[in-house]
Amino acid sequence: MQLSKMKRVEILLEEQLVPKLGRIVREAGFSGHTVMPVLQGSGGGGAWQDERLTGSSKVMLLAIGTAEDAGQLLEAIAPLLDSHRLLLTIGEVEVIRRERF
Amino acid sequence: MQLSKMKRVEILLEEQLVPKLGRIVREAGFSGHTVMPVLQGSGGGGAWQDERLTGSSKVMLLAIGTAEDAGQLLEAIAPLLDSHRLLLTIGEVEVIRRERF
Amino acid sequence: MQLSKMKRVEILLEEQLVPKLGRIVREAGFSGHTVMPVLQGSGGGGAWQDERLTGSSKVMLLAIGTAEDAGQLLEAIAPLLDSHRLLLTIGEVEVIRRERF
Amino acid sequence: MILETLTSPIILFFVLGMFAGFTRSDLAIPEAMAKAMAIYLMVAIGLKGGVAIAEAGITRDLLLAGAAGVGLSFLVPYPAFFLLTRIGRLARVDAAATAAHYGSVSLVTYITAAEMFDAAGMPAAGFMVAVLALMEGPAIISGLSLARKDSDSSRAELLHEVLLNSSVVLLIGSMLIGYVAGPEGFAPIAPTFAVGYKGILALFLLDMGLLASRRLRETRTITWRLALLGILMPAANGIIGVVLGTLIGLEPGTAAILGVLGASASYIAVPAAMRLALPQADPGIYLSMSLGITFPFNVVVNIFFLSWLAGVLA
Amino acid sequence: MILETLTSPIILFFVLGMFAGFTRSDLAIPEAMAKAMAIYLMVAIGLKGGVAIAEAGITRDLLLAGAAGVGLSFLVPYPAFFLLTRIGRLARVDAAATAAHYGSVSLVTYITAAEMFDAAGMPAAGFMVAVLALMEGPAIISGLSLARKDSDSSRAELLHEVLLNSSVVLLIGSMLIGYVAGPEGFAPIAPTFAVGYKGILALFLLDMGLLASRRLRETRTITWRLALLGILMPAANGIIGVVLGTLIGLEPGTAAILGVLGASASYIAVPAAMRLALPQADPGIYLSMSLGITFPFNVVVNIFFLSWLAGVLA
Amino acid sequence: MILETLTSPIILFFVLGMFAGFTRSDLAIPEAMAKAMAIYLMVAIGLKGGVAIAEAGITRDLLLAGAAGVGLSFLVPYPAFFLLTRIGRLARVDAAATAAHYGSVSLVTYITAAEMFDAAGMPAAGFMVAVLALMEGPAIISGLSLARKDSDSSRAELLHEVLLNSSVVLLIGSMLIGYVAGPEGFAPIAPTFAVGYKGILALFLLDMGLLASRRLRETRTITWRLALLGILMPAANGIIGVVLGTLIGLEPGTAAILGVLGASASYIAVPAAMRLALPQADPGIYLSMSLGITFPFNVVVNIFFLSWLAGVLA
Ligand SMILES: Nc1ncnc2c1ncn2[C@@H]1O[C@H](COP(=O)(O)O)[C@@H](O)[C@H]1O
Ligand SMILES: Nc1ncnc2c1ncn2[C@@H]1O[C@H](COP(=O)(O)O)[C@@H](O)[C@H]1O
Ligand SMILES: Nc1ncnc2c1ncn2[C@@H]1O[C@H](COP(=O)(O)O)[C@@H](O)[C@H]1O
Ligand code: NA
Ligand code: NA
Ligand code: NA
Repeated sequence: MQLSKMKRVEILLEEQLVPKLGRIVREAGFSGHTVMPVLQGSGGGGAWQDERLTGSSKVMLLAIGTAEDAGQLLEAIAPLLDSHRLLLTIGEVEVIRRERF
Repeated sequence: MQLSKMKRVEILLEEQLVPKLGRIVREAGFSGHTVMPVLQGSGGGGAWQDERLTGSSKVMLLAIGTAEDAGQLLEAIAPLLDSHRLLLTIGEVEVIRRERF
Repeated sequence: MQLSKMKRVEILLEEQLVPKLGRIVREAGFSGHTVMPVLQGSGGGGAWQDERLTGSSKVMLLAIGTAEDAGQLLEAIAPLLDSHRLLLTIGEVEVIRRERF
Repeated sequence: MILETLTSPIILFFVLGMFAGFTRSDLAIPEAMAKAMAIYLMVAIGLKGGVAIAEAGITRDLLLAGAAGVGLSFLVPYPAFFLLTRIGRLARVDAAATAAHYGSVSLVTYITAAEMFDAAGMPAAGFMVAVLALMEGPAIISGLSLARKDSDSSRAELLHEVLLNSSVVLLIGSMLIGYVAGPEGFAPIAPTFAVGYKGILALFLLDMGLLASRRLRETRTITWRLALLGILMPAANGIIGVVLGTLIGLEPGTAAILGVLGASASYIAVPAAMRLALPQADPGIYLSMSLGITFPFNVVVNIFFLSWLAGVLA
Repeated sequence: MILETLTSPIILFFVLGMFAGFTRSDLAIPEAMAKAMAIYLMVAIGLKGGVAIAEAGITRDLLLAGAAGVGLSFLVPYPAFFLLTRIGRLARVDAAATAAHYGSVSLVTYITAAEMFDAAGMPAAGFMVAVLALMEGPAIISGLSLARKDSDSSRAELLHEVLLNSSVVLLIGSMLIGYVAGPEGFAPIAPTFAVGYKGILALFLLDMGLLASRRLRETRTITWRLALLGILMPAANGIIGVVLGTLIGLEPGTAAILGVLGASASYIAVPAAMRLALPQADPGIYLSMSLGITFPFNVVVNIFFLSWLAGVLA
Repeated sequence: MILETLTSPIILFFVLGMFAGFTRSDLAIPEAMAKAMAIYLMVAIGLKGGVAIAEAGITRDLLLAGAAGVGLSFLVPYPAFFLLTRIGRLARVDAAATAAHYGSVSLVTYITAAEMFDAAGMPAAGFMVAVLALMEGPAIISGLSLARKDSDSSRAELLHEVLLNSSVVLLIGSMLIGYVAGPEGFAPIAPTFAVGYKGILALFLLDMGLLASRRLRETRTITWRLALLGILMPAANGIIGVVLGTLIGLEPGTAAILGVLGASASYIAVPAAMRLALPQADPGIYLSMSLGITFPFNVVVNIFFLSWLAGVLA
């Protein structure tokens, strides 16, 4: 089985921004993305708790792509990182069937 | 504290397949697995959204094991990857108390 | 864009322990943490399923920090690992704006 | 009845859901709420049906209707498969999976029709809930045999899925409870399941409208040929059901609802089974057809037409 | 009425929720349950309002009240912005976002007031539900123009959010359904939406108490100046609303509820819009003020005061 | 009464849930729905109890029953611990955690019994809801002292958990609200909490059947000795409770329900506390015993037996 190195990008963001981020991710060259729920968290801006009623709900967006895709995404997303309080990490993973990504 | 290198396998799959995948994972030598919810996603097959009512719900299965376990899992799971539209990534992590895995 | 290497610590734990673990994580030097839901799992102690009614619900706590933070966390958390059946993994990720962490 | 249909709050909530979905409003019914309403509705009609059987006994009509329903569920997938491959130009496995949906039934279509026939003074017999439950499974077996594939899962797994899936257990179970408890035993819990019933159905149809329109909006796999079949098949199956029901001597309302069961296509139980047994089939096709096209057609047009037909034939 | 207010189960459940929140009890209302109750309440008052309009017709009062409401929603953010920057010492973007909340309205405050006025024998006109729905959006536009920023999202996105957000769609949609169905069409589903109504409202206020106290507990951004404004602004806006309502000739109950709408601050629709359009604004500020301070003040004190005022002015 | 018990829809839904669980049907009640029903039931019985106390006043019976309940909750863990270590052969920490469950109480067992005694014409006093709430906590303290361990969490944390856990807050809070509001204040919200009550209880028992059977199916830690204790302990505790209740002069229905409280074992509040305070104890043991064995035994057999006993003793 042929394994290929890919980047695994994780972005924590407000649920309302998902459509926008989804577009940015795709334009950066990723073949897709997956969104996972988040319950609560705490950081520089204080503690936070899922509370969809008042519109405060964060989610985790996961995107697997090449190092190039990840680089492009970083460029595109940089201006939003502060204004939208995004948390972004990039890890390394291996995948099979790289043509899917 | 003694840290050991392990593989962190993530598989995105239909909820209905969890029991089957759980068995495959265990037979490949993993000591266990953990299942996390997923809200939505988009990929080659279009956008998709959690909608348990019509039986369309994906989940993320996480399994930590040795490189050998991961290799065996890849062998066992390969035939399902296409027919079941699974997304699989393998990352590196460190754990303590390797005897648990 | 300046990328920095960080540790990504994942801890699987009982929901009731989140406040306590949150404190430990922060004392170890992490700038914050994020909690994600978990649906079910299986391991040495048998299968387990989310069932908040009987108080049995696990969650995944995610914390991004420096290698030093991670080391301190390991020290602090070691006594709990067995008595509380925690699952802990440490991975590598890259982040931008390291001053946030 | 046509005006009553179109000004019935139940239908109007469905239309509101379709509207919200098409205009991409962020209106959403929480998953747990939708499931709770589905469970409530199944228990409510199960109990009602069971109490009805306890009062009327197990009659010739019940047995005949049951046999007719099971027959329809088994057989409908075959012509459907033929049409879906020839006219619809679907691949074998997609056609087989879709055909299974059309042989099986839709709970919400059934409830909506039952409500509307009631309001129009031609109520269907309570025992038809049993027929509804019996019709869920057989089509799945036909669909799999059409796929010429023993499915990915073993026969045992599949039989388990067909006989013990959640809606069958809830419907049959509640019916048995209603039967054992009888009218007096049912009385104390009746308020919950009678008072709230129609309002909950209205809210549930709001969600169905959202789901149906989202399906249509997101679909990329539905051709005009398939859309046409999504209307022709329920029309034909409905007529067959009504005629069959009339021939075996059912009351007009009961014959009409047998037609509705024939016309309706599953979008809850069968998709779940197909994801397990025929994962190669594209859910985009079978869900868009059953939920996006056939369900609205049935609710807005076909139910009304079939009740008219049953009246004429009687 | 003051004793009745304080021994009304609806208010008492709110107090219980506040108590549980402040003592850090682990009591929590599941998210899906809270959303389900919100949907239920919106549909219930929408239907009720629509049926009321169907019975009374579209009157001069309705049109005047609608115009007054839209005007209030558009204009209230301007003085609010002034006070929030000068007295409250907020930055432009935080002040603008917060001002938008005060121009818009709170559904739960409205429902609570409507219930209490009903019980006190000075019911508000059913059509005020329409006014409620109309008042949600304009304040968002004013708030954004105050932020001197076309927002991060395009105008089209924003207009979509204002016109088609879930509560507007549900309220207006249910009202139209109630209007089309009329009293007879509404009758079959009335039990669901009438029988359960007040009890659900009580449970919902339990959750609101939890949310409000959690907001207050976790806040680190609320100064005494802001807390003061969180009471002064609804007091002033409420008086303006009641006076305006009396001047245009509304019944006392109806004028009082126009005051309540003016006084109430949004904590569901507007925060969601602001996270999209003004992500730089700190939700800790606008939610703590509208949900943590203004909402309890309105429910426990201001509603009572405004109904008294409307009675005196009439 | 035995036939009525076995044909009561409430019990039959429990049996249906057990059946679905054992046959591994995919039937599942969404978590949020289960929690919503639990909240609803607690508020409903709390209000009912409070209104009852408002009508009857604080009587000698109430005080005596409260003292008896608190005493039972404190003391029952000690003999239970002895049996669990000697006969059950459990380790100290597992025995202590399990003993705490048996000293504490099960809300659903209480409600089910109250319903059935009502139907059988020997209603329990409304104030027993207060006794129920009082009995939750003491057993936790006894259990921890038996574990010879001050628990992982501080005393303060634990006391907080015991006094302010969600069910205590909801029960006592609703009772106070019912007490303050009185019969007239309660009237407007009564429909929600009276009409739906029994049906919701039936649905909730469906879920309890699912949970109980899943526990039994998945357990690997329950020996025959433990299973036996899971029946003997509630039988003995129940008898003690009924005798005690009769001795202090309670009405038969009230004495019987004191027995039911003694017999019932917690599976909601205490497990949550134990995960925090005694994480070393195996939840597989205490949940399988309390939920998998004792709960079904109580609901299907013991409730009936205890009511018979109370009748005989009276
Ligand atoms: N070091 C961290 N590790 C994991 N999650 C974090 C970390 N810092 C912040 N977060 C998450 O990001 C959210 C916003 O962070 P902040 O903007 O720092 O308040 C927090 O509420 C957490 O959910
Ligand atoms: N590059 C990607 N990164 C993250 N998730 C993906 C990616 N591609 C596909 N997915 C997920 O896998 C699902 C199925 O992918 P596909 O079979 O390509 O439609 C999608 O709906 C996404 O949830
Ligand atoms: N190898 C593994 N990979 C992923 N998750 C695991 C693994 N082993 C255990 N877990 C998770 O940790 C929980 C407790 O594990 P255990 O204490 O071994 O029963 C399980 O229920 C799983 O959710
Ligand atoms: Na059919
Ligand atoms: Na306002
Ligand atoms: Na007990």
